[in-house]
Amino acid sequence: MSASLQWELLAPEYLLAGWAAFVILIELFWGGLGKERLGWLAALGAAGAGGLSLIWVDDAKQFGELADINDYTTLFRVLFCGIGATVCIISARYVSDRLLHPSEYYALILLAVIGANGMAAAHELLTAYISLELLSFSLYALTAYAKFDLRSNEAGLKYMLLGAFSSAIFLYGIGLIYGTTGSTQYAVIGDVLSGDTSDIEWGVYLGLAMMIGGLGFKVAAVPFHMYTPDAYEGAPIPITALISALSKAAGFAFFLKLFAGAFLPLIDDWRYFIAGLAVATMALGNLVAIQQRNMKRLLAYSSIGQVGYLLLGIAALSHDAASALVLHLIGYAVTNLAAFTCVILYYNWTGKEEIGEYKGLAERAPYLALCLTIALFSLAGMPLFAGFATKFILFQAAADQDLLWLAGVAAFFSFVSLYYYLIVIREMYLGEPEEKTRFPTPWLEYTALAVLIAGVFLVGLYPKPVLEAVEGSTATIFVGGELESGEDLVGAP
Amino acid sequence: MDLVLLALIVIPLAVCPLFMLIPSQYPQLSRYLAALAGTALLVLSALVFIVYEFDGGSGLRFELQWDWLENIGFLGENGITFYLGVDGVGAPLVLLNGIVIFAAVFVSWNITHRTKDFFILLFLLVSGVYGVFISQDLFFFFFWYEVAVLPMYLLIAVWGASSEFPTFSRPKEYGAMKLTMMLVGGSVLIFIAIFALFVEAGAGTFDMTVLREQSLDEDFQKWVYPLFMVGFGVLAGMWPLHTWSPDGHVAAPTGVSMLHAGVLMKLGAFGILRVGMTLLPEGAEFWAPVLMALGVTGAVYGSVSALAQTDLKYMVGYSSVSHMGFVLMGLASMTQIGVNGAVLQMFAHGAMTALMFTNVGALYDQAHIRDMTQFGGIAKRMPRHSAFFAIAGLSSLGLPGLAGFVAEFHIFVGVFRAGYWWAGGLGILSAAITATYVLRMLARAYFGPLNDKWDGLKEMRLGEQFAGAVLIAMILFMGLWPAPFIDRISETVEMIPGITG
Amino acid sequence: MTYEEAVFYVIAAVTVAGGLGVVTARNVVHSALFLILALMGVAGVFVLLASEFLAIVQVLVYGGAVTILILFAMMLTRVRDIDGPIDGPQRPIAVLAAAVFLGTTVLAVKETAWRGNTEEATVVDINQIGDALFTTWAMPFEIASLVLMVALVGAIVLARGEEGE
Amino acid sequence: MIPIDNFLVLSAILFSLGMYGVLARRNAVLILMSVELMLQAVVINFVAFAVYLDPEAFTGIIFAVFVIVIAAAEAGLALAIILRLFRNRQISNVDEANLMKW
Amino acid sequence: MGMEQAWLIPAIPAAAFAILLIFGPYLPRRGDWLAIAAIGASFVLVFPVLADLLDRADGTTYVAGEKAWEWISFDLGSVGETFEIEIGFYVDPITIVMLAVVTLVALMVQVYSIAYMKGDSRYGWYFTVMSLFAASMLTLVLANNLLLLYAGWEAVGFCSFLLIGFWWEKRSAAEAAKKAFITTRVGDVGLLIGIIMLWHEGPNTFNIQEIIHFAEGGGYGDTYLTAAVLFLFMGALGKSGQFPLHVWLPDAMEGPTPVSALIHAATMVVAGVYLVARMLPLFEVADPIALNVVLIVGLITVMLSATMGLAATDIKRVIAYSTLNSLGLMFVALGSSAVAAAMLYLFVHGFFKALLFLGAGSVIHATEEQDMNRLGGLAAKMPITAATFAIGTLAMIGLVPLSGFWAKDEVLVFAEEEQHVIVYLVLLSSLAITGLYMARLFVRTFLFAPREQATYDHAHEGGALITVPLLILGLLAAVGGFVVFDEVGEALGFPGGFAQFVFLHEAHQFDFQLDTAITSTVLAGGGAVVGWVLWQGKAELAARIRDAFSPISTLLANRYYVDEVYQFAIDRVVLVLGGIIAWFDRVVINDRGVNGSAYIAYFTGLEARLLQTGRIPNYALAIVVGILILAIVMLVTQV
Repeated sequence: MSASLQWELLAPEYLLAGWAAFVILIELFWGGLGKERLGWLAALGAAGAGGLSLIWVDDAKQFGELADINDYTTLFRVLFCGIGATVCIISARYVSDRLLHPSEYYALILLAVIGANGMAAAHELLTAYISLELLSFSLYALTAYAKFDLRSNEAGLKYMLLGAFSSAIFLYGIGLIYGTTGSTQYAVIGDVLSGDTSDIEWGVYLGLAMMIGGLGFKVAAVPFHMYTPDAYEGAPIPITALISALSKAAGFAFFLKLFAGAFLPLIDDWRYFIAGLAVATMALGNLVAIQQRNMKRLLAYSSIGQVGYLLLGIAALSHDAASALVLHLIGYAVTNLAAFTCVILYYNWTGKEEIGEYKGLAERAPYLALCLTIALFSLAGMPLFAGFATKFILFQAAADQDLLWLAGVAAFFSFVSLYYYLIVIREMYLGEPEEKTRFPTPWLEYTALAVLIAGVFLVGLYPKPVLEAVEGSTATIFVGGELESGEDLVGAP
Repeated sequence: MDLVLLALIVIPLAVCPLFMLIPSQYPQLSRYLAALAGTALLVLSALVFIVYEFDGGSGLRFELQWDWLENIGFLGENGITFYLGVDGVGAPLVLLNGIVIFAAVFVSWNITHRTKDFFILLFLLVSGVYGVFISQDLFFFFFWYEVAVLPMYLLIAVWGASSEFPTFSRPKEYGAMKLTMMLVGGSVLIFIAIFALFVEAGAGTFDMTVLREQSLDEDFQKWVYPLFMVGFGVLAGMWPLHTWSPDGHVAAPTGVSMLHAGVLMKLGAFGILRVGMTLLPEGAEFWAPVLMALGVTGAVYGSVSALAQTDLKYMVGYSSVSHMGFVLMGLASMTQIGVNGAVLQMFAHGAMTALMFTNVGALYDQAHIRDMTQFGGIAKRMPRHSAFFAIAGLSSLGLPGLAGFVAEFHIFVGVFRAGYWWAGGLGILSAAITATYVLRMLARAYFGPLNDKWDGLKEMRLGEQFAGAVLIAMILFMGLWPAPFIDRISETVEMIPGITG
Repeated sequence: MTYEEAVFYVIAAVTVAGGLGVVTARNVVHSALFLILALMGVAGVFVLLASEFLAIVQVLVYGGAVTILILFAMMLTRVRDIDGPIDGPQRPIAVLAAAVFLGTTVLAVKETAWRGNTEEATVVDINQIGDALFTTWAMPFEIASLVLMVALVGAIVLARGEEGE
Repeated sequence: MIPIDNFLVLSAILFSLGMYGVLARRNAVLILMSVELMLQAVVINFVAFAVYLDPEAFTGIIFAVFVIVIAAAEAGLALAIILRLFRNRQISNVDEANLMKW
Repeated sequence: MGMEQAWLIPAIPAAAFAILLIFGPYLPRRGDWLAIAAIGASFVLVFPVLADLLDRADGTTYVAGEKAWEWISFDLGSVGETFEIEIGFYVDPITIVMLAVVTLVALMVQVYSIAYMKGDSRYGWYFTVMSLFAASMLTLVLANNLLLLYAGWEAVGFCSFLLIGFWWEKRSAAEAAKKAFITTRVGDVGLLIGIIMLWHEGPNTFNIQEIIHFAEGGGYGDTYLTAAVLFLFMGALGKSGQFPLHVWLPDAMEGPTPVSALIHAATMVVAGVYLVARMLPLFEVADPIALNVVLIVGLITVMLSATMGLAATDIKRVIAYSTLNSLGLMFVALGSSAVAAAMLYLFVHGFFKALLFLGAGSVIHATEEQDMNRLGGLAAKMPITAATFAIGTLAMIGLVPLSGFWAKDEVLVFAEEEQHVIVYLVLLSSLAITGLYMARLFVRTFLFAPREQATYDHAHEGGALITVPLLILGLLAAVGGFVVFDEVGEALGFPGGFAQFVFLHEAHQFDFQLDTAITSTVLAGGGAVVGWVLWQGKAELAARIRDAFSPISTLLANRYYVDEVYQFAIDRVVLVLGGIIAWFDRVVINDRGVNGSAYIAYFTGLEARLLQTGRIPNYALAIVVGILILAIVMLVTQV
């Protein structure tokens, strides 16, 4: 049963882990290295890991019976490493100004990336679960990282306790599935479930419900989202960015792979529950966002809304939907990072994060205001930017699976979302700044921002390459392995 | 020549970064650049209009089709293509857009606050409008449709003007927000309709030339067409979803009002024609009476409300509602004559309403009020301005020899031909009401003894005069010699399924 | 009823009693002690499940580390002096929710026809467990070590006092 | 011989108790303890399934081991955060920690 | 140069207009000479066209000439028809009559205007618009299809708007211009509907002759046709100031007097008559109701205007009422399908009414005063004016042998022969009243002692530019009527005489009946004499009568309160309605509908965010509840 393990397949993770240790040690032994440079160093490591994982492009290997190293993994490895690197870069200034123990901070980010990679790679519940905990733990610690910021502590506490609680529930669900199907391998579970399940359906459904709950918590779907706004608001802003990008992306990578690999046979039983969650999530996220006065909190709710759209992809689970979901996920991650970069830069200068305090930004830092505007418009699904194309494809995919009504609801709420984004834009362009002084130009951050915005435009104007990559990767995750695009799926309507 | 359409989209997009490069302390530079781009666009648009001639089939010319996304998932062979092409309906509207942006640049010459940002957004808007008129792919049609809405909020909210009235007030943010939200809200319906259409057609492509070949189930058409009708109708100022239009126009700066009432509102009607009626002829047939009723309501309602306005800009805004009502009537007649009239009316209204906004803006810049009851006899101080305004007004009340008459006459004939007596009669009546408010306005504000308060008024700026002259030239051209327009339009309209003779 | 069952019921009773105590005791320290009781009970259950190894781990890790940790935490946060009721206003709803959950779960457990030998527990050789842990399950094992590291680092960074505290 | 259901029901009871604790208790430490209780229930589940239904692969036992480890680590990290909060605000009651809401 | 080149007649003034509009300010004398030259050329061109027409006459019927250019044309694919609109010109005798009147009077008036408008700040503009007017009026006359006719129709209306409001600094002028345009516009609604109706059921063309042919072939349904022609008649009502749309014409006197002479007496206002005359075959084919409506409207107008003329004191207004009076008479003629009579009256009316206006203009020019209560005795100072004015007056009253007599006589004959006796009597009575107020006008203005010495002293005869047109028109007004005699007609070269010429259909002789003639003459003359008696000297007699019948006189002085009624309708109904709709639009549709739906979302959010209590136990509860719902629903539905 124990296959010979090819450890080299996990090279990127080892690199990250080693790099994390390296970052900690180098601060110990070479204090002369500035705090900011640490961040860039860590970013370097993450980027390196991302590059390293490109070795396995168009490859389909397995690590034991635990993890796949295939295009799906590679895609997400690159994405996660990219997110990690970006966050490290945009953290640098913030950390050096406002946080203690920078090296551990970066180390934790890198470890979080490992966890995320694991979640995407695993095709087995135990590994996936452990990776998930690794990611979560790092995030718990990082959320509470601003030790003397009361909101940070509180956010940490909420995130931590509720995380533990939900992971307990998740585990119980796993237990039931394991008990009923006798395995934690996605494929095996899939086979069992595609057979006759009438004798075990009680256990299966209960387990399914609890797993949906646990995953819902991870990706912040209503009603498991409650911690999100507080965690976002309390955490140090770069960490907010990390949560919104990394943990959501990882959560969906896991969610998608699990449901495509294991639960697809039962799709007709759970699709409408996911659809219900999606509706609730979109509605609550977008409607409550209208009321927000704090930028981070606004982005928190908006990201909840985005989760609603992403759940469309799960509800309409098919090869197309999966690709559309991942595409939107990528677009969302890039856009959201761009938005947060702007928020961080503004916070670095002014220490302000209320929407009302953004007034006159366009006067003081036109470039920043422009980028934030672009990011927000993209989140609202406006054309020229990523949001439009990805949403269009995602919704169309849902409509293709007889979920036109759901696509309609989603379209409606993405229209509602435009309102609160416009509120922010109004503040930036109409408000009169207190003082006229221009802001300095932090070249490194601005370059990062430029790259992200470029990404937003690329996905918005020519998503073909990205989408093709995604197509290839998502083909591998379905029951019965490789799939031609559009081909009919087990149990799919 | 094949790339001319591409240029129409690319030029306005390309100048945006150029504007960014211009240091903001040289606004004059950006003005010149804007003028340059505007002229280029005008020339190209005119070129398109002149060279265009119908050559059978769906009448598309200057076609250009590039792969964008295909053979992926639900997208089959050329699923989404960047497909440009102009037909006889698009050509006049392209010309119109060229003229209006050209005029708008000169009218906006006196924008001093964040000049370059203004022009960036303005040209973004223009590229969107062009895109809609020349896109033959449903995805990109909608893409550009949204692009055209994108910059509106900032354009109005930053450079607009709030207005106070005794009983109520309309801050510019309100106008801007309402406009943006209503337009995007309308596009939600379009969104849904497109999804449904794509799935139903099952051709795996958004290419409209292919989609129009699919014979879709009639019941399906019946429930999807209203989505297009209402969704585009919002932008076309269809009653009762028109309220964004007066407030939006009032709040917007002159140049934007021109583009917005002049061209943007046409996108809605164009969408109903190009997407709704072309792809879903049976649905259109089924809902034509409703559209007709809404159109007539809008026409009468708009003109009567305009009658009650004392604020010049509101009057013009409501007149737009009324004239777009005519357009919808023409479309709803589903007869070739009526639809021709509708397209003609789009052009005519575009030119004359742009002219009206030019005038109102010129007056407001000096007087800082728009309440016609407070003026009087200013024709003495601003003769040219008054003459321009009078011409615009006369065109809108349908004086033969001016563009408005040709269009409205076709619409009425078409409506009668389709057998909507009541609609035709009410339409002609509302044209008479138009005469009432136009002349009332002229008599109140421009004629009569000069009110000393306005002794200091000066003739409007040369830029504005130039813009006005161009627009008037167009109004006269179409009013006296409509054949070039009609030749282009009618053959294309003839090809549209569901259009009777 | 066989004597194993008798033993089971005794142990189960102890465990449940412990658990009940944990969530109902009016005094925090008492509930901590109840927790120890429950943990011991669970260890007993493991024995009944023929996995003594786990029982040992349980006693060491939990009975040792965790409970001590918790008691320390209580000491440090002086929870004794915390005034106000120990239960939140949500208690009745909590009862209801827990009850409903219990009902559902038990029903599910009863309704499900578990595939396999549901009568006889099979002894798993501890050596196999060791092998599996380091071969088949190597990846989770390594990641778990990282988890521990994260917890360690995080705990230190957060808990350690800084200058001026 | 003891039928598996007994263990499953036991774990269900423990889990529900823990759930009740999380919902009802105010003190962070107590909530943490309740979570531990739930994890215990989970572990019982896993082990029971393993030894009854899946003795060859006994994934459940491995799972149980890891769960215990994770639980311990969790306790550590959580307590650190609780301490930090207490140091800064002299509170360990979770419902007093609501600076951020709405 | 024949009928095919008739399009030059309007084209020349049009060109003049274009030139004046652009280069006017830079031309010597602001280009008045150009305008006059243009209209003169048109006048001259009428004769070759006429000659051509006569040449082509075979025996007693005339071959009409036509010439057309395609303006709009496209195929209606599915039905295989072609939708076509032409710019086409059509010449037949009626056209010629109109052309003659229009060009001649226009020429006279413009010459006259040189003096009258001298020194006006918008001198050049005046001639510009005049040229435009001439062009549009001639287009209207020559149009071969209803659409071109409509175009000219609207254009002349627009010109009259510009010219009535020529002195727009005067509030009253601006208002009058607005009133004129809008009132006529109301009629035009009907006209356009009528045109479209005729096209819709018709031979898919706007060509007048084809439509007539089609109708005579019984192409239209009876009621349909009746409705259509009545709509057409609405247009005529507006333009020709027939009741109830007559209110604008008296106010139109705000314009310069020559304008009143040309537009509001000789040409534009008779366009309605011309239209009905052109379309008369349709009226005849249609249900008799149509013609009766025309007749009755005409009668009402005759009586109203005649009586109102008694009360007016502004000389121009009096003449305006007399114009209404005459127009009414023409419609009566048409109502009894007497085209020839109507056209004859139109022909001569053009001359003597223009004459009257120009005379009045000369008075005003001389005295800057147009209230007859301040004038008087001017005959001594301005003999030529007085003499010509007298001719005009008598022609209007209709005394032998002046032109008015013959024309009016024809109408009477028809009324007697073909219509109910009441019509005849009404007409006769109106003649008496006409005599009264025309006499009053002349007496009060030119005879007896002046009422205001100052104005009197200031008065003087105008220069040749003024007197010559007066004399020419006076001559025509005097002799113009003789064309009724076929001999004269033939002498002038109209085979079969004037009636034959105008009346293309079955040969119809003017018949002269002595009794009618005598009755009418007696009545009219009597009226005039009575008028003389009443208003001679200080006119105490008249005053006494006025006081005796004060209610009637006030009623007349207030023009039967028609304007008040309209004013009320506009202020209290239309504007109020507009206000209501505007309010509805703002408050209901916008604030309730649009903002309301926005607020729904807003408040939902406001409430929903309260779920976010910030307390961990609540959050945990949410999770549990979520899972329980999921689990239970799943189990219930799926198991």
